[in-house]
Amino acid sequence: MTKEELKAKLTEFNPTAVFDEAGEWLNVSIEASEWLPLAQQLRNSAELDFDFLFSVTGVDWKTHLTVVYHLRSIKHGHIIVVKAKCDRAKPEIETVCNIWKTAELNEREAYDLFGIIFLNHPDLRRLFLTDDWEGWPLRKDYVDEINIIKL
Amino acid sequence: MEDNKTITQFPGSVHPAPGGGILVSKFDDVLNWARSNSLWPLVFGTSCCAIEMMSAAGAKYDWSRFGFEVARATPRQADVIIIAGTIVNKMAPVLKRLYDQMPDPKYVVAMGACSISGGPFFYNTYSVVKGADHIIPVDVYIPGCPPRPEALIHALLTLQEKIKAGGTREKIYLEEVKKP
Amino acid sequence: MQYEEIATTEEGNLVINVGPQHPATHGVMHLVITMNGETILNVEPHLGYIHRSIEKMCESLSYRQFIYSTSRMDYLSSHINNHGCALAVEKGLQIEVPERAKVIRILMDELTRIASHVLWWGAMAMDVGALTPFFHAFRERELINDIMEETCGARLTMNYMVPGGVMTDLHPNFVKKVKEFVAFFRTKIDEYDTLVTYNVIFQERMKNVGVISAADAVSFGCTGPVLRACGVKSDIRKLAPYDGYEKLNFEEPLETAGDSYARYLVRMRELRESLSIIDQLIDNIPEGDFQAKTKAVLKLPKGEFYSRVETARGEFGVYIISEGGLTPYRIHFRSPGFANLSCLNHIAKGQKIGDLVAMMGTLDLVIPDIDR
Amino acid sequence: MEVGLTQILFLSTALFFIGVYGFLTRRNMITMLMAVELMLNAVNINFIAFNKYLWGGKLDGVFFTIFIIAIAAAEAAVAIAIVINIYRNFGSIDAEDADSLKL
Amino acid sequence: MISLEHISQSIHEALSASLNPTLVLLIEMAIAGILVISLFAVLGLVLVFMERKVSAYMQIRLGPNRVGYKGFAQTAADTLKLLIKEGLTPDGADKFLFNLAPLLVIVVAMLIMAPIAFTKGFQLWDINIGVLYVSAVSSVGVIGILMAGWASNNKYSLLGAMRSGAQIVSYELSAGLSVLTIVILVGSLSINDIIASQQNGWWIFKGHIPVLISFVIFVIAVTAETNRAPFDLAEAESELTAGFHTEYSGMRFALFFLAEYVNIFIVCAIGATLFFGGWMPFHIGSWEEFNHVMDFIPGIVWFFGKIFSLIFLIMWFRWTFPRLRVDQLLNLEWKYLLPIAMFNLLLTTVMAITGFYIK
Amino acid sequence: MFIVDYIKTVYSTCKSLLSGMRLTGYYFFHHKEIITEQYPDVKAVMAERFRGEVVMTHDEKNEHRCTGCTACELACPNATIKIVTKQELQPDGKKKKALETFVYHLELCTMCNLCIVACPTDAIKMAQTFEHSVYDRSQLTKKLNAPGSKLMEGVE
Amino acid sequence: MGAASLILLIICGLAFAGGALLLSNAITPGSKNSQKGEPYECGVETRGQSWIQFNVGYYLFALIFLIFDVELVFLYPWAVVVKSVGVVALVEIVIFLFILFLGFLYAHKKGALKWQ
Amino acid sequence: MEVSNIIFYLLCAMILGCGLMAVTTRQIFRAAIYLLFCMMGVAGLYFWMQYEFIAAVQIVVYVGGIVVLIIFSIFLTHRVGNDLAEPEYKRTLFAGLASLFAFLLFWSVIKRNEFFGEQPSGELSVRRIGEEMLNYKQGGFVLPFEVVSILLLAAMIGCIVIAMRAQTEKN
Ligand code: SF4
Ligand code: SF4
Ligand code: SF4
Repeated sequence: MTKEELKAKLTEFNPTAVFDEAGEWLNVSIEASEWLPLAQQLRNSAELDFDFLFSVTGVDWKTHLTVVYHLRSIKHGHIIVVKAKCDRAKPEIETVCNIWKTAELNEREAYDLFGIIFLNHPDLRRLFLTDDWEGWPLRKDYVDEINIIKL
Repeated sequence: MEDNKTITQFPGSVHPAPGGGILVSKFDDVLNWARSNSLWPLVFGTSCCAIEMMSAAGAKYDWSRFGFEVARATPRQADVIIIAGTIVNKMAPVLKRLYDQMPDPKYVVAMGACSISGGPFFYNTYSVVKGADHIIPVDVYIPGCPPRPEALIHALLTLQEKIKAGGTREKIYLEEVKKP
Repeated sequence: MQYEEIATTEEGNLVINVGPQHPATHGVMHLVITMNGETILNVEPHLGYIHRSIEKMCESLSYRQFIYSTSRMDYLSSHINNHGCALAVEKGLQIEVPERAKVIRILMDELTRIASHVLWWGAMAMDVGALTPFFHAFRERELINDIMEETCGARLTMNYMVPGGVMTDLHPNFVKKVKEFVAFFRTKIDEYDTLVTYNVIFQERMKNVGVISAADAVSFGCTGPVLRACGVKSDIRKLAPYDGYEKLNFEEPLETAGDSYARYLVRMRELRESLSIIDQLIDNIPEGDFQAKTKAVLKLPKGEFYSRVETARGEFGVYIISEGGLTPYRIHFRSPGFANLSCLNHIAKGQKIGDLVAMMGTLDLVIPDIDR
Repeated sequence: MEVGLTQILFLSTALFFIGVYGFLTRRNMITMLMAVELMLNAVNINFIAFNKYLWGGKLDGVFFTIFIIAIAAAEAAVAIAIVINIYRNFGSIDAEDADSLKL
Repeated sequence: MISLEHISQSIHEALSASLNPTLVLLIEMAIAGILVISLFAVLGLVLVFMERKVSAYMQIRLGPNRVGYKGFAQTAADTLKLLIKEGLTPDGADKFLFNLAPLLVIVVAMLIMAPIAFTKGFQLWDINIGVLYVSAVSSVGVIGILMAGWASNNKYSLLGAMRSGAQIVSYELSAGLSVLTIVILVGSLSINDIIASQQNGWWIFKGHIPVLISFVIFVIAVTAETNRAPFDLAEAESELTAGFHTEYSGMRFALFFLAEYVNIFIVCAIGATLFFGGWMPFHIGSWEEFNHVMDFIPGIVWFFGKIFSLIFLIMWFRWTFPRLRVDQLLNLEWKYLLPIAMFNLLLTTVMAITGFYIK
Repeated sequence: MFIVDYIKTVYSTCKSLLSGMRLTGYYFFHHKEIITEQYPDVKAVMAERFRGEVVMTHDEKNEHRCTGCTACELACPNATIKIVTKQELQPDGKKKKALETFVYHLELCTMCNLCIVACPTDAIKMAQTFEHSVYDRSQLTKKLNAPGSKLMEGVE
Repeated sequence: MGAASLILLIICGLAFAGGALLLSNAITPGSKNSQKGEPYECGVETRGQSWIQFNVGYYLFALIFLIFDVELVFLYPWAVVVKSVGVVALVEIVIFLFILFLGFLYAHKKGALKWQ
Repeated sequence: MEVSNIIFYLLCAMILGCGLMAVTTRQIFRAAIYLLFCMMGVAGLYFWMQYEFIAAVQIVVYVGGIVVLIIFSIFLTHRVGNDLAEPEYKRTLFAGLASLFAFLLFWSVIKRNEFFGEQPSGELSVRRIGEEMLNYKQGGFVLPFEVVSILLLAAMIGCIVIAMRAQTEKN
């Protein structure tokens, strides 16, 4: 499917989505609450069939956090980038573990580094850092005088 | 202009290297000969440097010529930890425990920039220990990223010289790691 | 804490730690294994023992500087990682890389792939108890290292690919040495087969161990040989060719069994494919610049750039978000090992503890690549 | 004192009653089994001693010993299988616990 | 020609000429004791060094070559190092059993030495149940391993001990059965009788296919019994770190290590005795000239030559093959080796009764 | 047939195992295949581009080419290099920035070559040494400009 | 030297191993710290108890082994006399082994010899 | 006193001492080890009596078989460091007195009937055992020999049935 078709299809699913076609792939921006239904449709719709979630990225935009999902369909080969926007004070988003199993570890990573809480995640714990670590190190306002030696 | 002295110093705290200064007798010479020629390393490679450590074990560099090849999986039977790779905060207690669990006499070789000082990950990182000697006393440092296998062998030879000259190490107690 | 509950509540199950310091994990991964007898009930990977916060660090490094840190992630595919980063930056800056540089890059990538697979072969054989292949593998690896050292100046962490091309030109001996190596290695692959592939014990240990279905593998986000062993085409070099892979004639090895032996066979065949790629290129490296003209200070425009390359372990992605400054705003690495690891629990359940090493061996995990 | 049959009989009797003592005091089934093995050994010693000192020309005592050993092995195997079974079912191999439970 | 036999004879005569019999016995025992202990020590050093060199050459590298002349002092340095290394006892361990285990293993290895005939008349005890004695005593060794695993209070140790336990006892059966084939052919359990029966040729040549089969089974079984690769599950490094001796350090570990190598030596000695005629030189039937030439090489050289060839074979296995998984290992024994060995036993019986072998 | 299959399996098993043993046996008896280098006895030959450490070239008059422009310091991803400059009085009376100390932390350096590429005057280069092992890590912080060395004539 | 050699060998073994242990205990350095005595678990703290309840697998093998071990004991005296006794020995052992083999087959069928 | 007598008394001490320890120690694994040494002592006694074959059988079956099996079952049912329960005082006293009394009784009976046989017979050859064992005529032992195989078969089947049931029930 081309970008246009994808866009048309997605507007069907979620009329409020904002698209950005500048890059290589179609970018879709949505609110966090809209993510789970959209994800299900992306995975289950036979035409789209996005079965391969290859990257989950948390981004701290200072005003809000986003989670960027890169999806590909093995069968059709098309790629889509979904950006779900979360509130910074209370970053919560539904997990997609059941849809893409790889999300489990990836979401834990995002939780670990950004503090984004994935609702209904089976095992949301620190992944890389020790369990008693304080703060979310990849957020822009993270300070740690002891460990981070500034250049 | 800043004081020249402080600039040439390393930007972090450095522990004095222990060892040396013990009177050795003929008998000790023999024991030290045995110790120095039978350094069994603990399998402890954490990252990239471990590959060069494996190269040193490999056919071309072959550290078995010096009797170092008996790499032990358990610290109980090892004599020397070759810290090959970055030590991060989460790993630090593990390293400390492994070191503690080794029977005396024991030695430590810090291989690569990471284990000397945090190396490539010294600045702007939140999880890297800035030098393995913050955790356990280190006998020999090898700079490089990663050091060549020959450099590792050279370091082990350097360690041998230290053992031959120094006898058993004096115990030093180090501050606990900052983050557990 | 899940594991502690298991350890204390359910009688008869043994909780065992493999790692962080353990010869089989090839690095510092910590697996908490719950077993009943020798049968694995659950494997829980604990990561982060080598989490070096590279993504955070890269936010304060310039676009030329951050590349070096990626050599330290998947140090066995350092060229390919650097390649991916360079591609992302080039995408942002719209630099056209000279032909010569492209060919050099591909050659280096393939040599790296061979070196990586060879090391994997030796280490995996060592895991299943054959110690000699490890040393034989290092013989070939040292040859590649020599070639690398001559041209790139380092043996492992190359930092050779820079935005716009490669750092230095090829060494005059390069072509000759690579040809020698290819001829030598062809004979040695056969020895590899004799020593390991055809060995009955080895086959018995590998077959039907760690089976994963294609659908599961996709869902777990596996890439590279792990996915190809299930019969799914996933080679980025074919799907989204970069730097001239589209002009080359090579095959993507596929197996269908999805078990450890299939993963093993895929890698062995990839070795041969890499050799054939090198064969195609080594005689006609185009003349010209090895580096495009770039500014001394690189500044990416505002935007997002994602590049994908195929490392020895699978799909490596570099995701740069730029705000137009000297340094990336956010950088994310999609590491193949991270996804491949996530299927470990799935495939290990119900298998024997002795099989765990075979599974881990054929997943070919590089832990710093997972932890970043 | 010249060692003869008497001394050996003393030994075997003592060993037998050590076994009896163990069997009576122990409540753990495995240790009880061990006590039984001690008793069987005492018997074996007797057979061999009698064979050697009283019946030198014949081999009956020897054969009895061999068969006792074989039977002891079979007994031990079955006994331990039962012990394991009890343990699996009740999580305990205490003889008194097992008494109260229906097998 | 001076042989060891003559030396021991003349020592005996010289001693008994001047001293009373008890004293002679005591002195001889002292000499024998010293010999045995030094044999132990030397074996440990030589075999470990041999293993390292063999592995090195198979792995296209040089191996130890810098300590002492061409590296010969390497294992001596290792031993000395282990001697002066702190011997740890873990806190949770049962200290008594923890220390007893290596002792037991060593004593058992020592005890097996008794009936081995090194050369003619050079044997500690020509016990009439020779080979049965060997298999009986060697079956005690497994208890040392189980003890070590239990006493260490460590999961890896316990698992490793369990594994070796199951493995060693299983393979004892097929080793025993393959020994029996020779016993059938010889009609005696005594080591000396077995050697004497090979006066005119070794059993491996005389015994046709059944003996060949039982030799193969024997080699496989003893490799497994001594916990050597490809059957080294007990200490499968990649699974269980170091198996039952995970917690052992210093001299206690060295003793386990030594016992392992001595055990290899012993089983190879038994193998050489059974199948290759012990110290008996290579004889072909009644070809006198040839046999005379062969007799010029002293028996002890023959014996050690055979033993070391077998040891080399076992080492060769180790450095070539991957390790079996535990279920495969037990399958191999119970599904293949044991039935085949039983069948082979019957075959040998038929052969022995019909006399269809070279006498 | 069962028996035939059984024998076939046994045969192929033995064959595969024996061929493996033949290979290792071959290596055991062919010592010419050994590739071990005897490092401390036979000095290793380094490739000319091998990156062992950063050094500053000095000519025989003890002059170096570093102008103290700090390009390398900026290029280094790792702050391994610290350039300390001073103001030097030129013959024509003008003050000019010049290098005082070139501090190089070998224990931090990742041998990435970026500083060498960045240097406009080729004042520094990579040396092929590798035997840097020391007992104390403070010995690894080095001053690269030789004591008393001056800037080479004509280097801007 | 006869049976006395057994005592000799036991003494040798004890002297050798015990001596080495005592010597090494006497001359080795030692230090104590809180971690040293802990069981080694790849560098992390021990979880759960060092106790395996291995499944009946291992143990079944030990059981069957014991039975066969006894059988082996009977085979030794038999093997010694096979040649002199002749066909009778063959017949008797065939019966003996056949009965045992039945058990073996039973074990096979029940899957007792299959690794769990 | 002759050396051989000393050895006998040493063996006696070993057998009785280890036997006593085996039934009184509170660490079950140690009990098994004491049992092992006790069995070894008995084997030593057989060696001392020059019945080498029996000694070897004793070692093979008891030490290499039964004790190993017991150790396996200890592994299966016990934990390191778990002591056995202290037997009740009354029970110990009763058992101790009872066995001591019975022992004295038996001993007095034995003492009364001093057994004195012919001179100890010499060695016991395996060949003789084998011949007797295969002897199907009067006084031979072929029937017990064959019966043993049936016994073993029964034991094996019994073990398998019981043990497998344990396994399947658990799962
Ligand atoms: S020093 Fe360099 S090569 Fe070594 S571990 Fe650190 S980053 Fe990797
Ligand atoms: S090589 Fe790299 S790390 Fe080292 S000083 Fe130069 S720029 Fe810095
Ligand atoms: S070395 Fe080169 S780049 Fe660095 S300060 Fe000197 S002249 Fe400038």
